[in-house]
Amino acid sequence: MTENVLTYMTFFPLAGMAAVLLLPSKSHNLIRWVAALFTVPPLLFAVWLYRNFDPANPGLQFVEKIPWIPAYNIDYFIGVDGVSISMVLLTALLCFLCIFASWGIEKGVKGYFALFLLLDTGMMGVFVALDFFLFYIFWELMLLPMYFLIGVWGGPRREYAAIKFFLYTLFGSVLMLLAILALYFSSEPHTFDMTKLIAQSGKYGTEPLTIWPFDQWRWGFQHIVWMALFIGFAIKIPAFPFHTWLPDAHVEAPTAISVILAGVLLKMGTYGILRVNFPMLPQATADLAYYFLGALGAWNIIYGALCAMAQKDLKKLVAYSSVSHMGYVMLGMATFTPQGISGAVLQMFNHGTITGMLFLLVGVIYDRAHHRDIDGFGGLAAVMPVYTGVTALAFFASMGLPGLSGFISEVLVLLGAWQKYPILSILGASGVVLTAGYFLWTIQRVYLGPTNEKYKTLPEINGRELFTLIPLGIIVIILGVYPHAILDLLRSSLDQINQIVIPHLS
Amino acid sequence: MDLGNFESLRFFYPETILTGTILLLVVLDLVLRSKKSLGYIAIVGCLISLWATLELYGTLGGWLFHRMVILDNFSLFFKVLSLLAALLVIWMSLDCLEIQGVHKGEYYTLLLTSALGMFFMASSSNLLMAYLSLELVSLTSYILTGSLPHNRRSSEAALKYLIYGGVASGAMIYGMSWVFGMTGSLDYARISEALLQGEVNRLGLFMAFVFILAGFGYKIVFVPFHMWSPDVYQGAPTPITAFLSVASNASGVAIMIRFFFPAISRLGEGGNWSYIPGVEWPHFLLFVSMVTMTLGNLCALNQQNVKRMLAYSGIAHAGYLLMGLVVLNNDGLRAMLFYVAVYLIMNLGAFLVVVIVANATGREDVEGYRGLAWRGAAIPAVCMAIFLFSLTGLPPFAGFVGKFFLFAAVIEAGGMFVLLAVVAILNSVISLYYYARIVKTMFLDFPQPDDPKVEMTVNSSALLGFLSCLTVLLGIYWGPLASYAGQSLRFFVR
Amino acid sequence: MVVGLTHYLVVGAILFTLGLYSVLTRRNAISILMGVELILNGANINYVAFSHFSSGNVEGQIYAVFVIMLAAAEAAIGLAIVLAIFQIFHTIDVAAAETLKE
Amino acid sequence: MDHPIQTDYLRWIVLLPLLGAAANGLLGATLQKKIGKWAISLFACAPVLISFLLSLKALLDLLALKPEERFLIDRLYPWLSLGSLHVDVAFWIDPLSTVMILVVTGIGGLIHVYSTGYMHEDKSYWRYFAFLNLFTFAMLLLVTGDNLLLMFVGWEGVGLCSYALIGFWYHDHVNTRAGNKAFIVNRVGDFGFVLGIFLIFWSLDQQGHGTVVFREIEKFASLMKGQEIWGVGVVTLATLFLFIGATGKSAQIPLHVWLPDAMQGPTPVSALIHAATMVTAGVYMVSRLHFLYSAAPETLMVVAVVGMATALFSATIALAQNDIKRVLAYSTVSQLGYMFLAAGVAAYGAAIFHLMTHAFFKACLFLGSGSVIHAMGGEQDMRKMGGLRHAMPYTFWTFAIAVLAIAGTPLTAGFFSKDEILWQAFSSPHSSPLLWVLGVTGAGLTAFYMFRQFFLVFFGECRADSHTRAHLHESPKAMVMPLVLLAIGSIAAGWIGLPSIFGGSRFAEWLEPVFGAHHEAHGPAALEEILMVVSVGVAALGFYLAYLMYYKSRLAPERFSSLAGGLLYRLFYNKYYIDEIYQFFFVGGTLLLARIGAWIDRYIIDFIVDGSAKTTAFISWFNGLFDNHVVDWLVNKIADTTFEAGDKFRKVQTGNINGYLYVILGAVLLAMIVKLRYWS
Amino acid sequence: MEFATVIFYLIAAVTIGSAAMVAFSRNIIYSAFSLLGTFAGVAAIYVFLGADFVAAVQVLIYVGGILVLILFAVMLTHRIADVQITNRAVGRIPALVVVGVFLSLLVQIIRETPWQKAKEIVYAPTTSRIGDLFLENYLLPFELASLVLLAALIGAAVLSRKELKE
Repeated sequence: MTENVLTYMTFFPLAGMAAVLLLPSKSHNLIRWVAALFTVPPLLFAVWLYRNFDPANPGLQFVEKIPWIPAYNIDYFIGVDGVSISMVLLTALLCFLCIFASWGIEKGVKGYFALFLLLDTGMMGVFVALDFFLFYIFWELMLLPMYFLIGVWGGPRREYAAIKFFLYTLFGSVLMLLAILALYFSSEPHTFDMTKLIAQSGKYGTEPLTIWPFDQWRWGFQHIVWMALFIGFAIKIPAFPFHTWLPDAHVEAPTAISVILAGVLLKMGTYGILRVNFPMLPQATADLAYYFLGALGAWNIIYGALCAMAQKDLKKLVAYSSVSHMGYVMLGMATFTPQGISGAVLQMFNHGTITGMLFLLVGVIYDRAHHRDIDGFGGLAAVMPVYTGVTALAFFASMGLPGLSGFISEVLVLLGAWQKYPILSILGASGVVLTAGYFLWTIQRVYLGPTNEKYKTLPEINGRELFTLIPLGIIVIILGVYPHAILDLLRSSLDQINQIVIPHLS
Repeated sequence: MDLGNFESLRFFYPETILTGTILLLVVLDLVLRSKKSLGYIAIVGCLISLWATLELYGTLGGWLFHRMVILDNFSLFFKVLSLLAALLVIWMSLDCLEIQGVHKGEYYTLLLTSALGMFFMASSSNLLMAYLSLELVSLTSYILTGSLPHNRRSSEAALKYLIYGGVASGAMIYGMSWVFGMTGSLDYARISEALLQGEVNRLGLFMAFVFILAGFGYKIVFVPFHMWSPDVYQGAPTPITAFLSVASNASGVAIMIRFFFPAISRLGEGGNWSYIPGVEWPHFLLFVSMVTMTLGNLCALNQQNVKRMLAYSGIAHAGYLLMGLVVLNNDGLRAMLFYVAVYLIMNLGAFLVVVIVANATGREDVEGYRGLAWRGAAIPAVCMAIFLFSLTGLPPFAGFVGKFFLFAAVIEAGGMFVLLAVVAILNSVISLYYYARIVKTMFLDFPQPDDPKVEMTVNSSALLGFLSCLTVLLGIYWGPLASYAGQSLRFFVR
Repeated sequence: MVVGLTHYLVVGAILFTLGLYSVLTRRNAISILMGVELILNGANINYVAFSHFSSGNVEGQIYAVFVIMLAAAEAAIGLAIVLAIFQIFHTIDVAAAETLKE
Repeated sequence: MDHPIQTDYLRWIVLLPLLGAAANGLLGATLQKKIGKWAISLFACAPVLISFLLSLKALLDLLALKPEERFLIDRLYPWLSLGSLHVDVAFWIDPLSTVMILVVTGIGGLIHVYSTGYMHEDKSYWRYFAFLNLFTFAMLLLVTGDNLLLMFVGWEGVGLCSYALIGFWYHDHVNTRAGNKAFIVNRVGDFGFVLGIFLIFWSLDQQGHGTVVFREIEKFASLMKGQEIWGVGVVTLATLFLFIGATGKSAQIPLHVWLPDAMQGPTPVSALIHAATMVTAGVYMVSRLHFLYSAAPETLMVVAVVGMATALFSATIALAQNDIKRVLAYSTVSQLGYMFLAAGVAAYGAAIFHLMTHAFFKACLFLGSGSVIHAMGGEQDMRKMGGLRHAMPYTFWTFAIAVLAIAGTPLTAGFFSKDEILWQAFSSPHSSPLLWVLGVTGAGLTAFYMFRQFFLVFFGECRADSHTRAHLHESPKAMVMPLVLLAIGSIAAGWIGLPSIFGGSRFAEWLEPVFGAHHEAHGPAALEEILMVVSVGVAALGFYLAYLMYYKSRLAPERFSSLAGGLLYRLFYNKYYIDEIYQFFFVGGTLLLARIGAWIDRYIIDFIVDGSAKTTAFISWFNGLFDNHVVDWLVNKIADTTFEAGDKFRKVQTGNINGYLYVILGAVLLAMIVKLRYWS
Repeated sequence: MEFATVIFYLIAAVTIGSAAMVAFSRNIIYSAFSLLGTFAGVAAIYVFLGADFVAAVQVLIYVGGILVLILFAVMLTHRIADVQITNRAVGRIPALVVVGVFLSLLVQIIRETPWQKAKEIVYAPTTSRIGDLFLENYLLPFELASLVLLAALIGAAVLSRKELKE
């Protein structure tokens, strides 16, 4: 039982999908409950993993390895280290909560929950896969349910959003596929095993290539592969020029899917960079991190914040805030300091919980008012005090108020960044001011001021909605007070990754 | 092994059985009233022939019938493939309303004849045999395309196909005549000997090859020999379109590999082939491949007719296939064979859904798929989505693995070929757009009140289930098929 | 000047190109089919000529025989299709004729 | 020094108000409905008062120790421990923070009590106290945190509570806007603060001693000397960064703009947060890090100049204000300026001393004004008050004492502390006589505007409408009591810090372990006396002017306001137009940037993306065209286009099969050409 | 110039001339009849090349079969009563250019190529040799051809049958 726990955790939702498909499509409630039921064991498994994980051991734990396609050295190879276990925990939790956030879905209930559970498996798989091929399969596996979940159950412009998301990510992932193949063929013997690829990381060529029309390019094989992988991941993050799918997808997606999208999917980009680019291509990472992670991350922070400030749609604002906050992750990863990199991963986790809350909250108000126009509200605090309170918690967490989780990760990132790139750190820190600006402005326009007559009778947030929010709120507070609940998991694994790259820094 | 006529018969059961079935069908067509049973007889014939084909594995490879045909794993692979294609298409035809008016006896007979022609395409070792078998397949295809009675599009398509095919094969035999003239022989083995030893006019030889490529290319449907296919695919009865797009394509690949690899190239160290100096056909095919996939995909983008769209997508897939050819090594060929096999499965599946929808609505345009998932046809819609995503090359479907192998082959070859891979990748993204458009119409749009309900017969649902399961299964566990494709690369050369 | 291989080949080539000219320019299906026959004849002359001058055996001639056979088959089918089209549609309005286009 | 004594009760000083806040915040709405407001009051006041008692105990505990060993610590748990960064959640008490916690819990407790009266009618009574308690917690965290990061938590926490309390009556956008302004301006300061933290940590980390704990920074501070970044000394830069934070929190130029607006909150909040405690955090921080500031003379100069400028600048603004609370607000800014002046001349003890006395009299003033506003039914315009001394005797007398104190009347607390500052400004090695001159000028201005207020409010005829006049009344006991206590403090608090000429300051002595020996012998005692007399004289002049203008009405204020064509008056009255300038440049600029960003996103990036999609679509369309039309067109163009209507083979004849065949031929030709050209 | 050469040129001229008629004629009936000349000319060339059997087959199948078919088709699809039976051709000039380039290329290559030389050039009746080969080495193609013809037969029937009545 315990040695296969990761497999069970990953594929339990798939079983749930089968179960949901077998149910009669008319019995909506039964389907909802069954779906909810099947997300519980993964959560329990994740908690069990969390408790049994040995944080002192930097290596992989709970490893399972079964030959899959031996002719190509493809294995069913899964396991977790500190980074992935935090992501697994986040995924399991958000999936569980999002089932409840999806209770209001009335159209095609069966299909929705079936796809949702499939998505769950895909996400889990990405975070536990250690075989590159398996990783890619899971990576792409998420695309399909996501496409349908946005496209079928989304808002008015859902088709555009869904296809945009799909095309963007597919573009990234096929580039990634090329990079994977390039790595596969450069390894000896050819393998997709990430651990083995990492072990030979020194061998991938770095000498400058002569590629027409560049006679002497500064980039070598490693750099090109790094870039291909990076673009694939950057689209998911989403890093600056590749981010425009995100506002559309977020705005059109149903609430729960926005939560998953922001809470888990965005993390895959940064997770991928950490898991693949860093240890496998250390020289390229050392050479390129400043430009493509550090500077771009800082730019993301400011750019996302500025864009958020200009939004009229509450959900779009939250979406752009994600762009901004993921910038911290990128900036943190580029530092190669224990503080920065831990802060980055912690920020991934925190952003997952905080943005999850934000999207859930936007969903609550959207369900009642049927619009999300920031200027169309006003004085909601008097009508829905509890809701406003929770929102304030989430907003303040998102703007990095000390005592809440977002603060810790942002400070760690900026502290780490200062040690390498003080200017970027200053830029990133200035994002803090901008963030406060747009969130406060939003609070003022939506929740404070004279009550809008139209919404005098809006019902207060209900128990089910609170149920989805409170666990996240508690985590946000706990991690603000005791961040080592997550940081302890990460430390040794991140140290190990760092140690691979640092010798290559010039 | 170089056998005469009578000794060869021992290794000739599959063809014999198939021929027997054909003749039996001709006779029974006159006797039996129930035409449906003819279909089942044809299926049984295919199955027996398939069994006989599988029986041949393990025997020594060699020449049969005085060096007319070759028996080796490669030819067996394509025999199995064409039998499967014929079998599935017959299965698909059983409940197809579109071909209600077609004479079933002749229809099945011609289908099987075509399959027989494909047998020879894969195994011929002689220019004459190549020509004959190609023509056999072509002729039956023309007839099948035009078999819809009282149907303008069908007849028009047949006529275009015939003219195009006639010219292409005319060019091909002209090219073959030059090869004959330069080497004095029709036999592949002797041709290759002569070419490698003798002094040849490279320009002449190159032109001959280009002519020959025209004949092969129009079967595989690559640019610039593709122009017939959208018209023909659209006009032909849907099962025949399916058959043409997979089987005819596959056999084109077979005859091409057979001619360009074991016949006139040399296998060097490490599975790398070398072509005859001065005849740089791989260089051309590299560009042809890029242009083909790009053109096919771009043209497919705006199509309103699903069959026509699938035709253009077929062109694009031909482009992908060529990727495996141009790298000139066994990995590429293996990827090609694998891709042909999975393409057969997923493309047939897609056409099957087209048949099902056409049965219910009589429509082939994208609008006819509107809200398919919400009008009682969730299963065909889901299956269609699976096939289309598989065609796009998304995991965990078989099409992904196929593309994976092709990419792998190209990346491994490195250098110039990486450009090809990048082009292919951009094309994958473009292709997603139009495949997803159908998926979008099926799932994201909602049906109008007057859109008819879609129902399936037992036969169709069984076939649909079979194909979609296979598509998923091969996406997850493809090891056996991959190694089968690898083993099928054992050519008999002298 | 002795009549040699080249002469025959040139005749074949001319027939071939005339056939090509036909298929390129003709609008009438039957004429195009005639053009195809010219192409095939051009190729056939090559085969027989090569059979005579190059290989020294009758292989080329056999090839030519087969080409002739298949040409017949193709012509039969082609003309059948032409007739079918004619039979079915001779009253149909031409404005709706271009069906296979997009 | 390295053996701090673990003292477990310290945590309760900090955490008790948090518990109160949690109780009121989570259960308050229910409690208020089910049990009544007294339960809320109990949960709110009791923790603060207990904290105060515990603080006294801490004071006694410290007194029991030898002066150089006076500190206690309470480590809770490791908070962040990554690489060389080790941060504990730990509270520590040394003489400096003892002063602070006593002020915070003491004055804070009084204000809590006062609030039970002041806010009694409010619907969101529980919310008010939840935030007030939370504020107390955050402020205590700020002063007791043993490291910069923990201090920063409190630092931002007080900002949050300030934001929430300024916008407490959120139905009015004016209030919420003031809250936003406060928060965002503070964030700008915080931005500097964090950078300062980073710089210190980085600089020490370079030397192998990365830390943010105060004691350790002090220990290794010498290592930072000589390090440079961007050509500037690290210490200078770090202290400057931190000082940006201080200007934000303590409303110094140029980040002072939020404080006057913050008066939109309930008056006890103004007293507690915007006068007595939170705004002094900057002073506390500079004093806490005195060892760094002292090592950076450039920064000290900046601090002194900014402090002095603020003191004068806001004093001039206060001259022209008519809102009772705004005058006090600018006066607060001005007094904070004095504190920074003190800190800037390295007289940290004087700064803290003034901080403490100021807390008393300014809290008293604010609460008194609250009492007035309460009585006037919410009216804050002084021009509509007058003659209130009869209706509200307690308020009048306590207010009078506080005004005397702030004006620096001898023997009041304000006199001693301000005098200390002025003396230090004159005599400290970092000072100059110019600072003293300006300081004395400011003192005169202070006396003038305070007495102006005093006379306007309490003397003369009552200028309120009859309805208000009829309802004039003294405030309830809960409000008067604290006033009285604070008034007593406004006098008595000064006596613990008597200047050296009166026998030496016990206050300075108390702080000596922290700041080191104070600068005593820089000037002769006689000089000190002379200076003291001068400053008292200037203050008296201010009093006299106000007396003439507003009590005797012998001197028309207009004569002064019309000086220089009224330009000065308009400048003062409009607060030098700083708000407008900020609005235009910073807010407007940021919004403009934001719009530009969004525009870029929507139109440029999406345009590129959509554009490439469109290009692709176009290419595909073009290709489709090519496939079907170009060939066709070529053929058709060349062809005679007249066809017989009855032509039965139109399709076959006009179909593009010829075109298709052209393509084959063309391809073969192309291949040959390429072959001939490149590979022959 | 030898007599045989003269004859060859004569035959070639007839062949090419009538082929040109096929290609260029404006009347489809003329085209169809000119085809007779081409086929006959080609048959004569076969005789020149000593391929008597092929020549016979050419005459039998092409002249006796295909040509008749074509004529029938022409007749059936055109009303004889029509005064003008057109055989429209389009894009003559570009086609001429393309084909001209093509022809020159072909001739160029034909002249330059070192074709295989047979050891000896024999003039002997080929019918029996071909017959033997059909039953020996070329049995399989022979049988396959029969299948092709069967398919063509069935196909022609399928295509020309009017409609299925079930």
